[in-house]
Amino acid sequence: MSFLTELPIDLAELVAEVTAPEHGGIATFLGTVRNHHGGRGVLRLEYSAYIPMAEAECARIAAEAAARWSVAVALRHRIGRLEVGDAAVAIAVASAHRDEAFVGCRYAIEEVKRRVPIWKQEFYSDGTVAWVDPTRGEESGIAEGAGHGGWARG
Amino acid sequence: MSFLTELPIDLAELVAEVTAPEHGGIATFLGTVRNHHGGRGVLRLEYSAYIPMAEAECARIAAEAAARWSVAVALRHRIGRLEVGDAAVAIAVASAHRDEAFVGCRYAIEEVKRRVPIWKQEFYSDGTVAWVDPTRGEESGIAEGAGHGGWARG
Amino acid sequence: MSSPTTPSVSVRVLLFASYAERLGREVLELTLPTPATVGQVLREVRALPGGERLPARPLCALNLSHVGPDTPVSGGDEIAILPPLAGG
Amino acid sequence: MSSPTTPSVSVRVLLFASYAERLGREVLELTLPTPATVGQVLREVRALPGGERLPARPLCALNLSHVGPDTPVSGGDEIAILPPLAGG
Repeated sequence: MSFLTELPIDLAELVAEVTAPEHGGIATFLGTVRNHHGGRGVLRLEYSAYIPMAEAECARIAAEAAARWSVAVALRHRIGRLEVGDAAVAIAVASAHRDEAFVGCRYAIEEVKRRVPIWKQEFYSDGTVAWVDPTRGEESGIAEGAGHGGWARG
Repeated sequence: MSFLTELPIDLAELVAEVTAPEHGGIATFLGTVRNHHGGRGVLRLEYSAYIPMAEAECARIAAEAAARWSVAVALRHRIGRLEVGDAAVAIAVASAHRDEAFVGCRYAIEEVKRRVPIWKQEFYSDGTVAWVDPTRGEESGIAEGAGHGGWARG
Repeated sequence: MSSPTTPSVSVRVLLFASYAERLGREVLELTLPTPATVGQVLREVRALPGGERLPARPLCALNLSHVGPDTPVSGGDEIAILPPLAGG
Repeated sequence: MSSPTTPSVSVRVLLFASYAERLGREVLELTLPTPATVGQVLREVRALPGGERLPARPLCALNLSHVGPDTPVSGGDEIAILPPLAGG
Protein backbone atom coordinates (compact mmCIF):
# COMPACT_ATOMS: atom_id res chain seq x y z
CA MET A 1 0.00 0.00 0.00
CA SER A 2 1.40 3.36 -1.02
CA PHE A 3 0.81 6.43 1.09
CA LEU A 4 1.18 8.71 -1.93
CA THR A 5 -1.21 8.55 -4.82
CA GLU A 6 -1.97 10.47 -7.99
CA LEU A 7 -5.57 9.27 -7.92
CA PRO A 8 -8.49 10.87 -6.08
CA ILE A 9 -8.62 9.89 -2.41
CA ASP A 10 -11.66 7.97 -1.22
CA LEU A 11 -12.19 8.54 2.53
CA ALA A 12 -14.52 5.52 2.72
CA GLU A 13 -11.67 3.31 1.55
CA LEU A 14 -9.45 4.52 4.40
CA VAL A 15 -12.26 4.06 6.91
CA ALA A 16 -12.74 0.50 5.65
CA GLU A 17 -9.02 -0.18 6.08
CA VAL A 18 -9.13 0.60 9.80
CA THR A 19 -12.59 -0.75 10.60
CA ALA A 20 -12.55 -3.80 12.86
CA PRO A 21 -15.13 -5.35 15.23
CA GLU A 22 -13.07 -4.39 18.29
CA HIS A 23 -12.97 -0.72 17.32
CA GLY A 24 -15.63 1.64 18.61
CA GLY A 25 -14.43 4.96 17.26
CA ILE A 26 -12.90 6.20 14.03
CA ALA A 27 -11.60 9.74 13.76
CA THR A 28 -10.72 11.03 10.32
CA PHE A 29 -9.21 14.13 8.84
CA LEU A 30 -9.60 15.24 5.28
CA GLY A 31 -7.55 18.17 4.00
CA THR A 32 -9.07 19.72 0.90
CA VAL A 33 -7.92 22.37 -1.54
CA ARG A 34 -9.30 25.76 -0.55
CA ASN A 35 -10.33 28.44 -3.04
CA HIS A 36 -8.31 31.07 -1.18
CA HIS A 37 -4.93 31.48 0.53
CA GLY A 38 -3.38 34.61 1.98
CA GLY A 39 -6.21 36.70 0.61
CA ARG A 40 -5.78 35.51 -2.98
CA GLY A 41 -8.05 33.29 -5.03
CA VAL A 42 -6.63 29.81 -5.68
CA LEU A 43 -7.56 28.11 -8.94
CA ARG A 44 -5.69 24.82 -8.51
CA LEU A 45 -2.43 23.46 -7.22
CA GLU A 46 0.30 20.98 -7.83
CA TYR A 47 1.79 18.79 -5.15
CA SER A 48 5.22 17.28 -5.69
CA ALA A 49 7.20 15.05 -3.37
CA TYR A 50 10.50 13.40 -2.66
CA ILE A 51 8.58 10.21 -3.13
CA PRO A 52 10.70 7.49 -1.47
CA MET A 53 11.32 9.64 1.58
CA ALA A 54 7.69 10.76 1.75
CA GLU A 55 6.61 7.11 1.68
CA ALA A 56 9.11 6.24 4.42
CA GLU A 57 8.09 9.20 6.57
CA CYS A 58 4.37 8.42 6.23
CA ALA A 59 5.08 4.82 7.23
CA ARG A 60 7.01 6.00 10.28
CA ILE A 61 4.22 8.37 11.32
CA ALA A 62 1.58 5.68 10.97
CA ALA A 63 3.68 3.20 12.94
CA GLU A 64 4.38 5.73 15.69
CA ALA A 65 0.70 6.57 16.13
CA ALA A 66 -0.28 2.90 16.03
CA ALA A 67 2.25 1.98 18.71
CA ARG A 68 1.67 4.98 20.97
CA TRP A 69 -2.14 4.84 21.17
CA SER A 70 -2.94 1.25 20.09
CA VAL A 71 -4.80 2.51 17.07
CA ALA A 72 -5.15 1.42 13.47
CA VAL A 73 -4.01 4.11 11.04
CA ALA A 74 -4.71 4.66 7.34
CA LEU A 75 -3.04 7.58 5.62
CA ARG A 76 -3.01 8.84 2.05
CA HIS A 77 -1.56 11.97 0.43
CA ARG A 78 -2.34 12.93 -3.11
CA ILE A 79 0.29 14.37 -5.44
CA GLY A 80 0.07 15.94 -8.88
CA ARG A 81 -2.54 18.40 -10.03
CA LEU A 82 -5.50 19.11 -7.72
CA GLU A 83 -8.55 21.31 -8.17
CA VAL A 84 -10.41 23.33 -5.52
CA GLY A 85 -12.34 20.94 -3.28
CA ASP A 86 -10.16 17.91 -4.02
CA ALA A 87 -8.89 15.96 -1.04
CA ALA A 88 -5.12 16.41 -0.68
CA VAL A 89 -4.65 14.29 2.42
CA ALA A 90 -6.83 11.83 4.32
CA ILE A 91 -6.20 10.07 7.61
CA ALA A 92 -8.41 7.55 9.40
CA VAL A 93 -7.59 6.34 12.90
CA ALA A 94 -9.62 3.66 14.66
CA SER A 95 -9.50 2.62 18.26
CA ALA A 96 -11.56 0.92 20.93
CA HIS A 97 -12.32 4.32 22.44
CA ARG A 98 -12.65 7.75 20.87
CA ASP A 99 -9.95 9.54 22.85
CA GLU A 100 -7.15 7.56 21.25
CA ALA A 101 -8.73 7.86 17.82
CA PHE A 102 -8.91 11.66 18.02
CA VAL A 103 -5.45 12.08 19.50
CA GLY A 104 -3.85 9.65 17.06
CA CYS A 105 -5.53 11.34 14.09
CA ARG A 106 -4.42 14.78 15.21
CA TYR A 107 -0.88 13.52 15.75
CA ALA A 108 -0.76 12.01 12.28
CA ILE A 109 -1.85 15.15 10.42
CA GLU A 110 0.47 17.40 12.43
CA GLU A 111 3.43 15.09 11.75
CA VAL A 112 2.56 14.81 8.06
CA LYS A 113 2.75 18.59 7.82
CA ARG A 114 5.91 18.77 9.88
CA ARG A 115 7.94 15.91 8.41
CA VAL A 116 6.77 14.60 5.05
CA PRO A 117 8.71 16.05 2.09
CA ILE A 118 5.88 17.33 -0.04
CA TRP A 119 5.69 20.72 -1.76
CA LYS A 120 2.78 22.71 -3.07
CA GLN A 121 2.58 25.20 -5.90
CA GLU A 122 -0.51 27.38 -5.87
CA PHE A 123 -1.95 28.81 -9.08
CA TYR A 124 -3.83 32.02 -8.35
CA SER A 125 -6.73 33.70 -10.08
CA ASP A 126 -4.44 36.69 -10.86
CA GLY A 127 -2.29 34.43 -13.05
CA THR A 128 0.66 34.12 -10.68
CA VAL A 129 2.11 30.96 -9.17
CA ALA A 130 3.90 30.48 -5.88
CA TRP A 131 5.53 27.73 -3.88
CA VAL A 132 3.75 27.65 -0.53
CA ASP A 133 5.97 28.22 2.49
CA PRO A 134 3.98 27.56 5.67
CA THR A 135 6.95 28.63 7.83
CA ARG A 136 6.54 32.22 6.68
CA GLY A 137 2.84 32.69 7.46
CA GLU A 138 0.22 33.71 4.98
CA GLU A 139 1.30 37.32 4.67
CA SER A 140 4.93 36.46 3.94
CA GLY A 141 3.64 33.82 1.57
CA ILE A 142 2.08 36.58 -0.47
CA ALA A 143 5.31 38.56 -0.39
CA GLU A 144 7.34 35.60 -1.58
CA GLY A 145 4.87 34.86 -4.34
CA ALA A 146 4.85 38.50 -5.42
CA GLY A 147 8.62 38.80 -5.17
CA HIS A 148 9.30 35.91 -7.50
CA GLY A 149 7.37 36.93 -10.52
CA GLY A 150 9.82 34.89 -12.52
CA TRP A 151 8.08 31.75 -11.29
CA ALA A 152 4.76 32.73 -12.78
CA ARG A 153 3.55 30.41 -15.51
CA GLY A 154 1.11 30.66 -18.32
CA MET B 1 -32.90 17.11 7.74
CA SER B 2 -33.34 14.75 10.68
CA PHE B 3 -30.44 14.05 13.00
CA LEU B 4 -31.86 10.65 13.93
CA THR B 5 -32.26 7.91 11.39
CA GLU B 6 -33.18 4.25 11.28
CA LEU B 7 -31.17 3.78 8.09
CA PRO B 8 -27.44 3.01 7.80
CA ILE B 9 -25.28 6.11 8.12
CA ASP B 10 -23.14 7.10 5.13
CA LEU B 11 -20.13 9.13 6.25
CA ALA B 12 -19.52 10.35 2.69
CA GLU B 13 -22.97 11.94 2.71
CA LEU B 14 -22.13 13.93 5.85
CA VAL B 15 -18.77 14.97 4.41
CA ALA B 16 -20.54 16.16 1.27
CA GLU B 17 -22.97 18.22 3.38
CA VAL B 18 -20.15 20.25 4.94
CA THR B 19 -17.81 20.44 1.95
CA ALA B 20 -17.39 23.94 0.54
CA PRO B 21 -14.67 25.65 -1.53
CA GLU B 22 -13.67 27.89 1.39
CA HIS B 23 -13.09 24.93 3.70
CA GLY B 24 -9.65 23.37 3.97
CA GLY B 25 -10.16 20.76 6.65
CA ILE B 26 -12.88 18.31 7.56
CA ALA B 27 -12.66 16.33 10.79
CA THR B 28 -15.07 13.47 11.25
CA PHE B 29 -15.94 11.01 13.95
CA LEU B 30 -17.66 7.70 13.41
CA GLY B 31 -18.82 5.70 16.41
CA THR B 32 -19.32 2.05 15.56
CA VAL B 33 -20.75 -0.93 17.43
CA ARG B 34 -17.97 -2.86 19.14
CA ASN B 35 -18.00 -6.62 19.59
CA HIS B 36 -17.16 -6.30 23.27
CA HIS B 37 -18.11 -4.18 26.27
CA GLY B 38 -17.05 -4.58 29.88
CA GLY B 39 -15.36 -7.85 29.05
CA ARG B 40 -18.43 -9.44 27.44
CA GLY B 41 -19.09 -10.27 23.83
CA VAL B 42 -21.68 -8.03 22.19
CA LEU B 43 -23.83 -9.53 19.43
CA ARG B 44 -25.95 -6.52 18.55
CA LEU B 45 -27.72 -3.61 20.13
CA GLU B 46 -30.82 -1.49 20.06
CA TYR B 47 -30.83 2.28 20.33
CA SER B 48 -34.00 4.03 21.42
CA ALA B 49 -34.54 7.75 21.87
CA TYR B 50 -36.85 10.43 23.12
CA ILE B 51 -37.04 11.46 19.52
CA PRO B 52 -38.31 15.06 19.55
CA MET B 53 -35.92 16.03 22.34
CA ALA B 54 -33.01 14.16 20.72
CA GLU B 55 -33.65 16.06 17.49
CA ALA B 56 -33.80 19.37 19.35
CA GLU B 57 -30.65 18.62 21.35
CA CYS B 58 -28.69 17.59 18.23
CA ALA B 59 -29.79 20.80 16.52
CA ARG B 60 -28.63 22.84 19.50
CA ILE B 61 -25.25 21.08 19.60
CA ALA B 62 -24.68 21.60 15.88
CA ALA B 63 -25.66 25.27 16.16
CA GLU B 64 -23.41 25.82 19.17
CA ALA B 65 -20.38 24.32 17.44
CA ALA B 66 -21.10 26.21 14.22
CA ALA B 67 -21.32 29.53 16.05
CA ARG B 68 -18.38 28.98 18.39
CA TRP B 69 -15.77 27.88 15.83
CA SER B 70 -17.20 29.13 12.52
CA VAL B 71 -17.54 25.58 11.27
CA ALA B 72 -20.08 23.66 9.22
CA VAL B 73 -21.48 20.68 11.12
CA ALA B 74 -23.28 17.53 9.95
CA LEU B 75 -24.49 15.08 12.58
CA ARG B 76 -26.43 11.83 12.40
CA HIS B 77 -27.35 9.24 15.05
CA ARG B 78 -28.84 5.93 14.16
CA ILE B 79 -31.62 4.34 16.22
CA GLY B 80 -33.16 0.89 16.12
CA ARG B 81 -31.32 -2.40 15.76
CA LEU B 82 -27.58 -2.26 14.97
CA GLU B 83 -25.09 -5.02 14.34
CA VAL B 84 -21.40 -5.14 15.28
CA GLY B 85 -19.48 -2.77 13.00
CA ASP B 86 -22.48 -0.60 12.13
CA ALA B 87 -22.05 3.15 12.52
CA ALA B 88 -24.15 4.43 15.43
CA VAL B 89 -23.16 8.07 15.19
CA ALA B 90 -21.32 10.17 12.61
CA ILE B 91 -20.19 13.76 12.78
CA ALA B 92 -18.44 15.82 10.11
CA VAL B 93 -17.09 19.29 10.83
CA ALA B 94 -15.53 21.48 8.15
CA SER B 95 -13.59 24.68 8.57
CA ALA B 96 -11.08 26.88 6.82
CA HIS B 97 -8.36 25.49 9.12
CA ARG B 98 -7.97 22.14 10.81
CA ASP B 99 -7.82 23.33 14.41
CA GLU B 100 -11.43 24.46 14.42
CA ALA B 101 -12.55 21.35 12.58
CA PHE B 102 -10.95 19.01 15.15
CA VAL B 103 -12.12 20.99 18.16
CA GLY B 104 -15.65 21.40 16.82
CA CYS B 105 -15.90 17.68 16.00
CA ARG B 106 -14.68 16.69 19.45
CA TYR B 107 -17.11 19.11 21.08
CA ALA B 108 -20.03 17.71 19.10
CA ILE B 109 -19.42 14.04 19.99
CA GLU B 110 -18.84 14.84 23.67
CA GLU B 111 -22.05 16.85 23.83
CA VAL B 112 -24.01 14.17 21.99
CA LYS B 113 -22.96 11.68 24.64
CA ARG B 114 -23.63 14.11 27.47
CA ARG B 115 -26.95 15.61 26.41
CA VAL B 116 -28.86 13.71 23.74
CA PRO B 117 -31.59 11.42 25.18
CA ILE B 118 -30.66 8.14 23.54
CA TRP B 119 -30.45 4.74 25.25
CA LYS B 120 -28.72 1.57 24.29
CA GLN B 121 -29.55 -2.04 25.05
CA GLU B 122 -26.72 -4.47 24.50
CA PHE B 123 -27.38 -8.10 23.59
CA TYR B 124 -24.51 -10.28 24.77
CA SER B 125 -23.16 -13.55 23.51
CA ASP B 126 -24.11 -15.17 26.84
CA GLY B 127 -27.78 -14.51 26.08
CA THR B 128 -28.25 -11.64 28.52
CA VAL B 129 -29.35 -8.11 27.73
CA ALA B 130 -28.53 -4.89 29.56
CA TRP B 131 -29.26 -1.21 29.34
CA VAL B 132 -25.91 0.52 29.09
CA ASP B 133 -25.18 3.02 31.83
CA PRO B 134 -22.00 4.96 30.98
CA THR B 135 -22.13 6.80 34.32
CA ARG B 136 -21.35 3.60 36.19
CA GLY B 137 -18.20 2.55 34.32
CA GLU B 138 -17.69 -0.72 32.55
CA GLU B 139 -17.31 -2.85 35.67
CA SER B 140 -20.52 -1.54 37.23
CA GLY B 141 -22.14 -2.01 33.86
CA ILE B 142 -21.42 -5.70 34.14
CA ALA B 143 -22.84 -5.80 37.65
CA GLU B 144 -26.05 -4.09 36.57
CA GLY B 145 -26.43 -6.36 33.61
CA ALA B 146 -25.83 -9.43 35.77
CA GLY B 147 -28.13 -8.17 38.51
CA HIS B 148 -31.12 -7.73 36.21
CA GLY B 149 -31.44 -11.16 34.73
CA GLY B 150 -35.13 -10.44 34.39
CA TRP B 151 -34.32 -8.21 31.42
CA ALA B 152 -32.78 -11.02 29.45
CA ARG B 153 -34.60 -11.82 26.24
CA GLY B 154 -34.78 -14.80 23.92
CA MET C 1 -50.51 34.53 37.92
CA SER C 2 -52.35 31.42 39.06
CA SER C 3 -56.08 31.85 39.23
CA PRO C 4 -57.93 30.77 42.42
CA THR C 5 -60.11 28.58 40.23
CA THR C 6 -57.10 26.45 39.07
CA PRO C 7 -55.34 25.21 42.19
CA SER C 8 -53.84 22.26 40.25
CA VAL C 9 -51.96 21.56 37.02
CA SER C 10 -52.09 18.54 34.77
CA VAL C 11 -48.83 17.43 33.17
CA ARG C 12 -47.75 14.61 30.93
CA VAL C 13 -44.85 12.47 32.19
CA LEU C 14 -42.73 10.32 29.87
CA LEU C 15 -40.58 7.37 30.95
CA PHE C 16 -37.96 5.71 28.80
CA ALA C 17 -35.80 2.63 28.48
CA SER C 18 -35.00 1.02 31.85
CA TYR C 19 -37.23 3.46 33.73
CA ALA C 20 -40.21 2.57 31.54
CA GLU C 21 -39.52 -1.09 32.28
CA ARG C 22 -39.29 -0.45 36.02
CA LEU C 23 -42.68 1.26 36.12
CA GLY C 24 -44.24 -0.83 33.40
CA ARG C 25 -45.39 2.22 31.44
CA GLU C 26 -44.00 4.89 29.13
CA VAL C 27 -46.44 7.72 29.69
CA LEU C 28 -48.69 8.96 32.48
CA GLU C 29 -50.79 12.02 33.27
CA LEU C 30 -50.40 13.62 36.68
CA THR C 31 -52.35 16.37 38.40
CA LEU C 32 -50.48 18.33 41.06
CA PRO C 33 -51.36 21.23 43.36
CA THR C 34 -49.83 24.53 42.22
CA PRO C 35 -47.27 25.88 42.30
CA ALA C 36 -45.61 22.64 41.18
CA THR C 37 -42.02 21.81 40.26
CA VAL C 38 -40.24 19.06 38.36
CA GLY C 39 -39.09 17.73 41.75
CA GLN C 40 -42.70 17.32 42.85
CA VAL C 41 -43.51 15.43 39.66
CA LEU C 42 -40.59 13.12 40.46
CA ARG C 43 -41.83 12.47 43.98
CA GLU C 44 -45.26 11.55 42.62
CA VAL C 45 -43.74 9.15 40.11
CA ARG C 46 -41.51 7.54 42.71
CA ALA C 47 -44.62 6.89 44.84
CA LEU C 48 -46.12 4.74 42.06
CA PRO C 49 -45.61 0.94 41.96
CA GLY C 50 -42.05 0.36 40.69
CA GLY C 51 -41.27 4.05 41.18
CA GLU C 52 -39.10 3.27 44.17
CA ARG C 53 -36.64 1.77 41.67
CA LEU C 54 -35.98 5.19 40.17
CA PRO C 55 -33.02 7.14 41.56
CA ALA C 56 -33.80 10.10 43.79
CA ARG C 57 -32.36 12.61 41.30
CA PRO C 58 -32.62 11.30 37.75
CA LEU C 59 -32.06 13.48 34.70
CA CYS C 60 -35.21 15.37 33.79
CA ALA C 61 -36.40 17.32 30.79
CA LEU C 62 -39.21 19.83 30.51
CA ASN C 63 -40.66 20.47 27.06
CA LEU C 64 -37.60 18.98 25.31
CA SER C 65 -34.90 20.71 27.39
CA HIS C 66 -32.82 19.46 30.31
CA VAL C 67 -33.94 21.06 33.59
CA GLY C 68 -33.22 20.79 37.31
CA PRO C 69 -35.74 19.69 39.97
CA ASP C 70 -36.58 23.23 41.08
CA THR C 71 -37.97 24.19 37.67
CA PRO C 72 -41.67 25.15 37.88
CA VAL C 73 -44.16 23.26 35.72
CA SER C 74 -47.31 24.59 34.08
CA GLY C 75 -50.45 22.93 32.82
CA GLY C 76 -49.85 20.95 29.63
CA ASP C 77 -46.09 20.63 30.18
CA GLU C 78 -44.29 17.49 29.11
CA ILE C 79 -41.86 16.21 31.73
CA ALA C 80 -39.47 13.39 30.77
CA ILE C 81 -37.56 11.30 33.28
CA LEU C 82 -34.37 10.17 31.57
CA PRO C 83 -32.26 7.12 32.40
CA PRO C 84 -28.47 7.56 32.04
CA LEU C 85 -27.84 8.66 28.45
CA ALA C 86 -26.00 6.20 26.23
CA GLY C 87 -25.92 7.77 22.79
CA GLY C 88 -22.83 8.05 20.66
CA MET D 1 37.51 3.30 9.20
CA SER D 2 38.51 5.38 6.20
CA SER D 3 41.26 3.86 4.14
CA PRO D 4 44.26 6.03 3.14
CA THR D 5 43.48 5.19 -0.50
CA THR D 6 40.00 6.85 -0.28
CA PRO D 7 40.50 10.40 0.98
CA SER D 8 37.22 11.53 -0.64
CA VAL D 9 33.59 10.47 -0.86
CA SER D 10 31.12 10.81 -3.69
CA VAL D 11 27.54 11.58 -2.79
CA ARG D 12 24.34 12.22 -4.68
CA VAL D 13 22.50 15.47 -3.89
CA LEU D 14 18.83 15.99 -4.64
CA LEU D 15 17.09 19.36 -4.94
CA PHE D 16 13.33 19.86 -4.98
CA ALA D 17 10.63 22.38 -5.79
CA SER D 18 11.79 26.02 -5.39
CA TYR D 19 15.37 24.94 -4.63
CA ALA D 20 15.57 22.93 -7.84
CA GLU D 21 14.32 26.01 -9.70
CA ARG D 22 16.89 28.27 -8.01
CA LEU D 23 19.79 26.04 -9.03
CA GLY D 24 18.26 24.94 -12.32
CA ARG D 25 18.77 21.26 -11.52
CA GLU D 26 17.27 18.46 -9.46
CA VAL D 27 20.25 16.20 -8.95
CA LEU D 28 24.02 16.51 -8.77
CA GLU D 29 26.99 14.38 -7.82
CA LEU D 30 29.54 15.83 -5.42
CA THR D 31 32.94 14.58 -4.30
CA LEU D 32 34.16 15.81 -0.92
CA PRO D 33 37.29 15.25 1.15
CA THR D 34 36.69 12.91 4.11
CA PRO D 35 35.50 13.05 6.78
CA ALA D 36 32.55 14.94 5.31
CA THR D 37 29.28 16.11 6.82
CA VAL D 38 25.88 17.19 5.53
CA GLY D 39 26.89 20.77 6.36
CA GLN D 40 29.88 20.49 4.02
CA VAL D 41 27.62 19.21 1.25
CA LEU D 42 25.42 22.25 1.81
CA ARG D 43 28.37 24.63 1.57
CA GLU D 44 29.40 23.05 -1.75
CA VAL D 45 25.89 23.38 -3.12
CA ARG D 46 25.57 26.98 -1.97
CA ALA D 47 28.80 27.77 -3.88
CA LEU D 48 27.19 26.69 -7.17
CA PRO D 49 25.46 29.20 -9.48
CA GLY D 50 22.07 29.97 -7.90
CA GLY D 51 23.19 28.25 -4.69
CA GLU D 52 23.47 31.58 -2.91
CA ARG D 53 19.66 31.69 -3.06
CA LEU D 54 19.40 28.71 -0.70
CA PRO D 55 19.06 29.49 3.01
CA ALA D 56 22.10 28.89 5.20
CA ARG D 57 20.36 26.11 7.17
CA PRO D 58 17.74 24.39 5.03
CA LEU D 59 16.08 21.12 6.01
CA CYS D 60 18.22 18.18 4.97
CA ALA D 61 17.71 14.45 4.65
CA LEU D 62 20.25 11.66 4.45
CA ASN D 63 19.14 8.37 2.92
CA LEU D 64 15.43 9.22 3.39
CA SER D 65 15.63 10.52 6.97
CA HIS D 66 15.76 14.04 8.34
CA VAL D 67 19.24 14.91 9.69
CA GLY D 68 21.14 17.88 11.07
CA PRO D 69 24.18 19.52 9.42
CA ASP D 70 26.71 17.71 11.63
CA THR D 71 25.68 14.28 10.39
CA PRO D 72 28.62 12.50 8.67
CA VAL D 73 28.18 11.32 5.10
CA SER D 74 29.63 8.21 3.47
CA GLY D 75 30.26 7.28 -0.15
CA GLY D 76 27.06 6.55 -2.03
CA ASP D 77 24.86 8.48 0.38
CA GLU D 78 21.85 10.38 -0.93
CA ILE D 79 21.54 13.87 0.54
CA ALA D 80 18.35 15.83 -0.10
CA ILE D 81 18.01 19.58 0.45
CA LEU D 82 14.38 20.24 1.28
CA PRO D 83 12.46 23.50 0.81
CA PRO D 84 9.89 24.32 3.51
CA LEU D 85 7.46 21.40 3.62
CA ALA D 86 3.92 22.09 2.50
CA GLY D 87 2.14 18.75 2.61
CA GLY D 88 -1.23 18.16 4.21
